[in-house]
Amino acid sequence: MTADTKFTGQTFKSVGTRPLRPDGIDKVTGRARYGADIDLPGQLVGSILRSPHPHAAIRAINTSKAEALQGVKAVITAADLPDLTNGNKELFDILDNCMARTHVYYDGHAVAAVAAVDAVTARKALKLIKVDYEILPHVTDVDEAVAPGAPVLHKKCFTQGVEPKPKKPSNIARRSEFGHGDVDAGFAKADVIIERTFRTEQTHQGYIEPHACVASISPDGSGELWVCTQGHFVFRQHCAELLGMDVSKLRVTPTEIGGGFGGKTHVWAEPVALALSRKANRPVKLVMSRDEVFRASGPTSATSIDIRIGVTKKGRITAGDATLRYTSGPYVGMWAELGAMTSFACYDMKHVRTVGLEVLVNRPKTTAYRAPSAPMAAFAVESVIDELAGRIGMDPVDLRIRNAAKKGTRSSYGPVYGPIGIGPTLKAAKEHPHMSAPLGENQGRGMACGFWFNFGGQTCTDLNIAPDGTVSLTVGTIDVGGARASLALVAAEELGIPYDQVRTVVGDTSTLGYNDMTDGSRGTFSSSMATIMSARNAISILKERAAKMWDIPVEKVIWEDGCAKAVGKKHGNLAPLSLAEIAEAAPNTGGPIAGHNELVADGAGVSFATHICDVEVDPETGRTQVVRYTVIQDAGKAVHPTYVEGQYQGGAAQGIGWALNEEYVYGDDGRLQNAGFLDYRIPVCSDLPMIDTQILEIPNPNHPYGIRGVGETSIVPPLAAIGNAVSNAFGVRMTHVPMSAPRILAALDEAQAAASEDVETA
Amino acid sequence: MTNLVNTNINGDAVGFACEADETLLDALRNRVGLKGVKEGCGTGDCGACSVILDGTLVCSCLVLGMEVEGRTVETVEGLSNGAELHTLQSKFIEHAALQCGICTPGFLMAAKALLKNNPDPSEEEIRYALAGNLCRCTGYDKIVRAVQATAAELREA
Amino acid sequence: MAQHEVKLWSALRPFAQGESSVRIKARNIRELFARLEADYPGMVPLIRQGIAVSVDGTLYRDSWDTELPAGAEIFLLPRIQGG
Amino acid sequence: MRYEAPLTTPEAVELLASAKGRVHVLAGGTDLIVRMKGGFIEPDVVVDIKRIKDMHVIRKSAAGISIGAATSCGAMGKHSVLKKAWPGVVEAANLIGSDQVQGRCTMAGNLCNASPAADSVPALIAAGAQVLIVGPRGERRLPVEKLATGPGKTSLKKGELVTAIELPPRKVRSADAYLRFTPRTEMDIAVVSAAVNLTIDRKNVITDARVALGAVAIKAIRVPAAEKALIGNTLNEETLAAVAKACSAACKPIDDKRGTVEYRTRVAGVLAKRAAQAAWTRAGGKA
Repeated sequence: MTADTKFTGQTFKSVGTRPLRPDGIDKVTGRARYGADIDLPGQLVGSILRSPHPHAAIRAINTSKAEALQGVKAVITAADLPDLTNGNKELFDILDNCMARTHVYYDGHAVAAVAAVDAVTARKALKLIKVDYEILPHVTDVDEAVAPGAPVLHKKCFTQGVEPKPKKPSNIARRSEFGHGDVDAGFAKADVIIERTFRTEQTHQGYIEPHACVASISPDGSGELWVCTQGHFVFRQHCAELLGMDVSKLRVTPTEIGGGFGGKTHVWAEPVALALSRKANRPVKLVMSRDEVFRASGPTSATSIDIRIGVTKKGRITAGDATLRYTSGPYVGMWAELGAMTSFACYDMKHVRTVGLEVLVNRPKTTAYRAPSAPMAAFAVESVIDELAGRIGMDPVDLRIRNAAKKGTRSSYGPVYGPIGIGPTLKAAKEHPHMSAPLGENQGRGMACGFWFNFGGQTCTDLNIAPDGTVSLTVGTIDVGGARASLALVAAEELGIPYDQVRTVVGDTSTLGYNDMTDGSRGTFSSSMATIMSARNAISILKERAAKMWDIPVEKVIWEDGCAKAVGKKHGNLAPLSLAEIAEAAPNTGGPIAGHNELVADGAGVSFATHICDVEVDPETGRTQVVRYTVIQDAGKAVHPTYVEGQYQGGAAQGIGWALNEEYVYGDDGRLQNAGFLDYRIPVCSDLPMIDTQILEIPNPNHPYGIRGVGETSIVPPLAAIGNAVSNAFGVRMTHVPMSAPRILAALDEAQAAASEDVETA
Repeated sequence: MTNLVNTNINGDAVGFACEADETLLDALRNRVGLKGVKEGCGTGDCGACSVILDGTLVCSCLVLGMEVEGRTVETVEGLSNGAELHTLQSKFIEHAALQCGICTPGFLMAAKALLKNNPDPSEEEIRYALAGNLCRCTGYDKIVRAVQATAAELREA
Repeated sequence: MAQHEVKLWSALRPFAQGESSVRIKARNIRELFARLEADYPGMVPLIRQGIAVSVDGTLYRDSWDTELPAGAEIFLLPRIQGG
Repeated sequence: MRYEAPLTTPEAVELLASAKGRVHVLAGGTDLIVRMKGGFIEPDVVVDIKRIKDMHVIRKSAAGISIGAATSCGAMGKHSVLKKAWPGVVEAANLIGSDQVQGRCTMAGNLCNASPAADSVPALIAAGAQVLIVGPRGERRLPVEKLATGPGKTSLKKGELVTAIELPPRKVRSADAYLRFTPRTEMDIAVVSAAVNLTIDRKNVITDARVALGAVAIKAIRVPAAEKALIGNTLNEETLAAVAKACSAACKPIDDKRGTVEYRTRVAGVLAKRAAQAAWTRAGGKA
């Protein structure tokens, strides 16, 4: 069905308030059930054997000793997960990543798994499995992987998107290009051109809850899966296809999710747990260790980006050109492509070209991480924009305002923009008190902009009126940040009843139709749209029932303030019927009352943010501390402003960690050296200041309430904002993220050396 | 070898069977059924498994189950007084100091230990006291505010 | 039925003799895809994988019903992944 | 695996001496249990010394201050006498891990793990501390720098355990300080660290000094050249520069995931300089 989802400009009673979340009490009392908290009768413990080698051919696997160990109920290898993907390359890559077939492609790649009566037995059994590897040369670094002579991961990988088709295989799996105009002509008009290469290291989403699931397959071919996931319908689809099951026979129940940020959009251990359960004919619980999470679940890309931007003395950008190399692990992704699409999206560019190269390396399969690929591209672009501002003597905010994309601008990735919000965030930044606050010694201030697409997708909700008139709302998008509260607010708004009369639950895959994942900032955007439509459908039934109760034509009934009201001269004196009264009469007026909606939520609208940050650098050690941070972002309409702030703050904190300390460190042996929270350093509480937020509300014209997604954009600007702050403090340009102390110290040295050279030559 | 451990958990006498090399975290979750104690890393780096052992805040993943023989253990499950939430619990909900909630039990125990020793902590003291607890959702801002609000309310009570 | 200039992102261009746009008569996304598949069979696998359609700057998934107003700017893009 | 929790030191020694297979002492457990869970060690016997009452005692006497081996670093931070006498040792001990880890970890464990980056070790070396070792043949004492012989290796013999750490009596107008560099503010392992312990006379001249560095060699090291640069001088720019130079020159670090040779070498000097300044100020030094 096509619903009218245009923004109506209505005023709100519930939406925009800040009630308590329904999942709060369970989460503060320890009752909330996460992936590892589910237990089934007769459950076994599953465990996965992982490759210690970054690249090897599997000659043979001998599992006989493990199978013979007392307490072992199943041992599986790739042979137990046969290839049913039927030429679907994307699905085959998922399968091969879950359980290596002919080759292992990274340290941590799964090669076999066991199910045993307890963890100790499972661990023993893993040690008894003998894998005969033929070790192959490996490459983990993005630039080394594209250099001539690099070990090639796949002999059949010829760069897609290049005409004519290359004759030699390479690690560049795909090339994509975006842009318009004539960049050479654009650069010819520039007074100043800056060209630089930037690098960013690989980071992990770093959710605190490791992947965990309980799988149970019956001999009749039906199955159940309890799992922490961002998309239980997608998990059902992938697992059923990989195991050759009928999709409807696999019921997936999402548990509470202990963070995902993109990392739980992909199946890792779930198909393995199901295959173990099928073979053992018992439920199997599989929980990854933290080490496994880092080694074998998807991090973001490491990147290397060449960038060139030209500007006139008066501050007009004349051209931009970027080549972006993003690692995607051993399997092709669209990560460089997303980087290429987002890099110049904030600006009005007459001449722009971006080229994305997907680079295969012996690292775990890259997965989405909050506004995937955008932060690295923004680091490169926003750093150069800032530097250009300095070179032409213009305020960096003014330079951005001068060149900001607006309605009618052709975006760097292709289409012409409708109404967009970068201008207002920049204006708010310029006027923000943070911008003019004094700085202390060794401190610097930086700012940067960020862009993310946001999207919608397939969504459905069920809204059921209980016999007492309270409302149960069932949604199919996972609640990662407070969506249950936000969606209850939306249902309460539409029905005209108090928030606490609505209870939202996330349904399992058997209770609702298919829903896309909670990704792309779509959870609240799309499920609120479906909730509004469900509520409207329920209201039309409620009006019919009230008409029946009054015995008047339904046209004479309106819905207002949570009640059916009769209108017109003849019936206007009838006392309104409350939701509870109509619900109570339901058995006599036609049975249960509900509203449903299924839709493809479109028109999410692009999202922009501007961040301001102050850092303090210890010039002798390079240690950098963020001392003040402000996030300004458009929310369309903030349904629950406190939870919107939470998204802004959380994304900024992740970006700060990425900017300063987080990185995958590989040894020369191709093994990950810091697969734990001690040496993969996500920010701790004492590392951060309070993170101030300013929510702008520029209604999204394509949503009835004007809502936009808010989850992802906040991670995009921090890398560049911090780089610019360091630069402004010391006059050095940081080109390598994370800007760890040794890198900052090295940059300070270089700047000093350059300065003394200047003095000597002067 | 399986051993029997007698201890006091959240005010109740509890006995549980335990392997010699089993951690308190695993024993609490798998033997006693206290699943509010969370495992985020198993190496003492994230604090999700924080409990209070004889009045001292510890990571239960860094304690052997057998060490708690005759001792007292407090977990998140023992924080509220029946239906009445501890002030920290209600302030965490009010201030949106939790999103996904996986780190919340550990933060609550760490904050409880902090406020017992220091009823009027500065922002910096709160930040350092909670540095052993990782949160990836909130950026800590609202957690710090919830602890500040709790401290203020408990001082007035 | 309106004729649209449908702009292609780089991955589609090789299947349209390297052109950056093609002219297609279509009322909605269903007709658009049907014509593209008929005229440029090389695009079929990409269309089946999922394509995003930008209509006057607003991104749509491949819902067949979505109307393509006369004079609208139609831009085909890869379907975005998010985190 | 067997878990034993003796109530006396002789019982502990007996258990350690008689145990077959791989035997480990469990003090705080903040390293031991991590290594067990990671599969790096598989003990046959673990001897928990925390039930031995003496092992928790901090005692001041004419001979100095003795700290029982099972005393948690957190407990040290609450001991006002210890803090006043040895602020550098206490700040080093208190930098190990989070509050959760502080409630368990011990300096004895930190010493016996023999990690080159152990926080408390440089401070103890600078302090001139020794360990009290009890074994089947009775007691012996050893300067702390002689306990570790290399990464993960100690000079302890079968059946021996560290029962206490002994700090010498505090002289007047003397103080110590410890500083480390970590990328985060907390929850980190030292990339490089420095400890300085010094004594000054009425004229602000340094009469005695000990300087130690961590994470710059296979074990924590003393830097005699830096001590020489301090002794006989007041703390001015020149002295500090000489200390920094001597410390950087003494470094023999490695490149690893936590830091580079170049960075460690340079920052060792910076930290030593700052630690000297802090110790000087604490000792009552005036420019």
